Amino acid sequence: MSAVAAGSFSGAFRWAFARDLRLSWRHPGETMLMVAFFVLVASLFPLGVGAEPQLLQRIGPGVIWVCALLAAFLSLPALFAGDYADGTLEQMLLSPHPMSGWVSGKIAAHWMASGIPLTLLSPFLALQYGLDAGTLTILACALALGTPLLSLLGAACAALTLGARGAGMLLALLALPLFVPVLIFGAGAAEAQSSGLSPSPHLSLLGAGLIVGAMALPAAACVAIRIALD
Amino acid sequence: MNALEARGLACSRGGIPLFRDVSFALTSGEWIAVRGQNGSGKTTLLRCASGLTRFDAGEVLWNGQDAGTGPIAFRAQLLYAGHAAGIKDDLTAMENLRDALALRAGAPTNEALRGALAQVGLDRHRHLPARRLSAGQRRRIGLARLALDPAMLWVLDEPLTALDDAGQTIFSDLLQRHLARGGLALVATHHEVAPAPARELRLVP
Amino acid sequence: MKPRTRRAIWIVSGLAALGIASALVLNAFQSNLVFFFTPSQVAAHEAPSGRAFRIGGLVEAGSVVHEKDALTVHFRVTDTAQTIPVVFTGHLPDLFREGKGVVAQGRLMGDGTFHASDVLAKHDENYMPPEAAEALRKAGHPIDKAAFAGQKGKS
Amino acid sequence: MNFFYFASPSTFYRLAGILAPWCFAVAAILGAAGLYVGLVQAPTDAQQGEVYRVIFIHVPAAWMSMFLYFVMACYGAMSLTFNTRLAAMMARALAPTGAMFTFVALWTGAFWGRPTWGAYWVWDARLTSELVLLFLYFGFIALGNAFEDPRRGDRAAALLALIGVVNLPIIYFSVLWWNTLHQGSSVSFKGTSMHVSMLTGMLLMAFAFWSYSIGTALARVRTIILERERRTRWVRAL
Repeated sequence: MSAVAAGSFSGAFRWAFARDLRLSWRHPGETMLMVAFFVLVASLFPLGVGAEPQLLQRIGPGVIWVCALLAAFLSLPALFAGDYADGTLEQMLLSPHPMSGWVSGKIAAHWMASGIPLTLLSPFLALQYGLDAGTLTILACALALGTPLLSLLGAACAALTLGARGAGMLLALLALPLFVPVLIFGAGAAEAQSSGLSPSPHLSLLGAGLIVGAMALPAAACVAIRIALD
Repeated sequence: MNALEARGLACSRGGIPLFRDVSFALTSGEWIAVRGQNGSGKTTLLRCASGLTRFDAGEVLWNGQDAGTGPIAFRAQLLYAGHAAGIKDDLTAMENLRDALALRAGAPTNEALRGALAQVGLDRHRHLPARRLSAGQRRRIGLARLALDPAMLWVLDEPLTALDDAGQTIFSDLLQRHLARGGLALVATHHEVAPAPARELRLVP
Repeated sequence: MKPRTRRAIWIVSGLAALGIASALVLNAFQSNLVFFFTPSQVAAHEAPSGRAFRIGGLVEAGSVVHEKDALTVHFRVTDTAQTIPVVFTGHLPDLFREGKGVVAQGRLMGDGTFHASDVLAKHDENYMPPEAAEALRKAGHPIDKAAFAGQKGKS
Repeated sequence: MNFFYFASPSTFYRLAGILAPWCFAVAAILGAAGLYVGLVQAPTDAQQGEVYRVIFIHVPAAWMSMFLYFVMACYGAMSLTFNTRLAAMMARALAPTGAMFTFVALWTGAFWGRPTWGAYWVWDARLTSELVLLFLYFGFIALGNAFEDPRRGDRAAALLALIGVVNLPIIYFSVLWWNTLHQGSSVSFKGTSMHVSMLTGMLLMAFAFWSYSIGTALARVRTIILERERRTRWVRAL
């Protein structure tokens, strides 16, 4: 009797992914601003700490990671807030699709619009810091593995702060401490490479974190959204 | 035949009780008007009935089964339209309508979308971003959605707000057609709507 | 696809993903995650050259030599298998003693000495009055070995 | 008597009112005894001298910081799954005490680290993860208070507490997993590497902190109950 096929995870994922990407494509300004922020802050450090090449090489991976983390954080408050305000979240929640599908889709779209540009840009910034080719590659790999985890963690926190007073500051208080392990292992991978050690343990931990995060965090975000809409 | 039944619903928000012991029953071809002054809990009642808001006591049954425990079958038949209709300012009327339908009912053809938009008088504006539409025109996107969505149960919160007389007539026609094909509707409204509701549910604070 | 088959696929792929994740974690813990090395690892050239790192071990008994300026100190760090000579200029922590645990941050120079910029004392989880420690020492129990007994390393 | 008898806020309010003063009294007695044993009776440590006496505050505080977070997360889980009001209030009541003990553990640790290690603060795994714990407590408190509807805050904060539970094993096992400056634990289920009177002092302090935590949690939950139930008849009758 049902005219509507009971929904599928992948269908919901594709719906949210395509829609969010289309929206950020309509408004490339936000992504541009984030990228500009990333480049600008990363360029401020040599001015602040002095342009001594050895020092820059030493702090480069860490600085680029911190800048990427903050830049990715900038777009988090808007991840669910827009959909929350205009009623899209209600529609998604009441759709016959599993909620984790479209939440995962939204997170993936957020990563496409934040993590990927940051990862692609990082080698250019790394050149600014005089990092060698090997370190630069590992840095980009670490960002490619770490930024989706940032999106996942950030999405769960963003969903928790929906409708809260002072949501932006609160999101920083919740998300930034949770980003700490990602930062440690992400920057650690590039640092290990630059000092002639194997970056693989750090990358393995990032990979493991990403797998576990991809399984658990969308579910946490779903619960948080349910709480927000109650 | 489909049936929606609520038994003894009670809900409180922020520690303040809104309503207690609300019951109603609705079968195919009927609609219920939910009335009450501002703040009497109409929106909360609709949200409870559709499974968005937890209620403190009572149950909601869809075809005799608890709507909360078998949500997929229930949601496949449920079209809920709240105060905010999930319309994105940056997308055109056409895209908004397509997305809203694709979320639930699968992708309709462009002709079907155009036809529905023409039916609600948005044909000429279908490629405008929604931010350039008036409040009433945005509401009409929601009406076009009612025309295309195959859901059997409508739960509508003030669907007539910001609509002009012509818009209200369109809504009446849509409602009539929905009921004629065996649909059900639970509508919170201050307006008089033809066809007349099977029952009125009056919430008193 | 039947719902049951679909659910089975989800469960199996979830378990597989968890398996991969734990394999990755185990792989990571096989190797060194922090820039911390034992003298044996340094001797085996596993430590980075030209970059600051930390070495940990025991201060070899009888190896501490103060230079005339009283600020620069030479000592050797040992993990009982290998020893590394260390040079440090600055104030040593109170708990810095011969035969005790130490962690030094610095660089390895070409001549094989470790130039420390910081020296931290690592104490162990044993707490006892001096008399008890004395009694243990007489009985031939080197209590300080415990300070690094829990440490992993490839040594 | 019904098992859920005490789960009703009004009965629990009275029960907590009776229990809280006793908890404080026990905490004061045990704390005084612990400090006496720790500062007067316990011998000087062979390696560290008098500085080691920080453990009588530092170690129990660090234990409590983790244990209270665990209990808080359990209450959170209970309130999320069974939608129980009292469990959520207990979680909210525990958070400030937990945050305080975390802060005390970090603070006393810094003053211990300076003379023994030679540094107030080291970015090793144990210290970093404990700092993250402090921020998790802050986040829990802030998130719980950020909503108009307290039930909404309860649920969001409970979910955050559950996400943050991942941090607990990291804190606990960090000294085993990574080479850190922080020493291993002196007390475990297998036995202890401490002198008897030192251990006694530390355990007395730990029980004092326990008792204090229960007392403050009960006292705080009373005010939370009063505030939440201020419209009910039984509160008005007070």
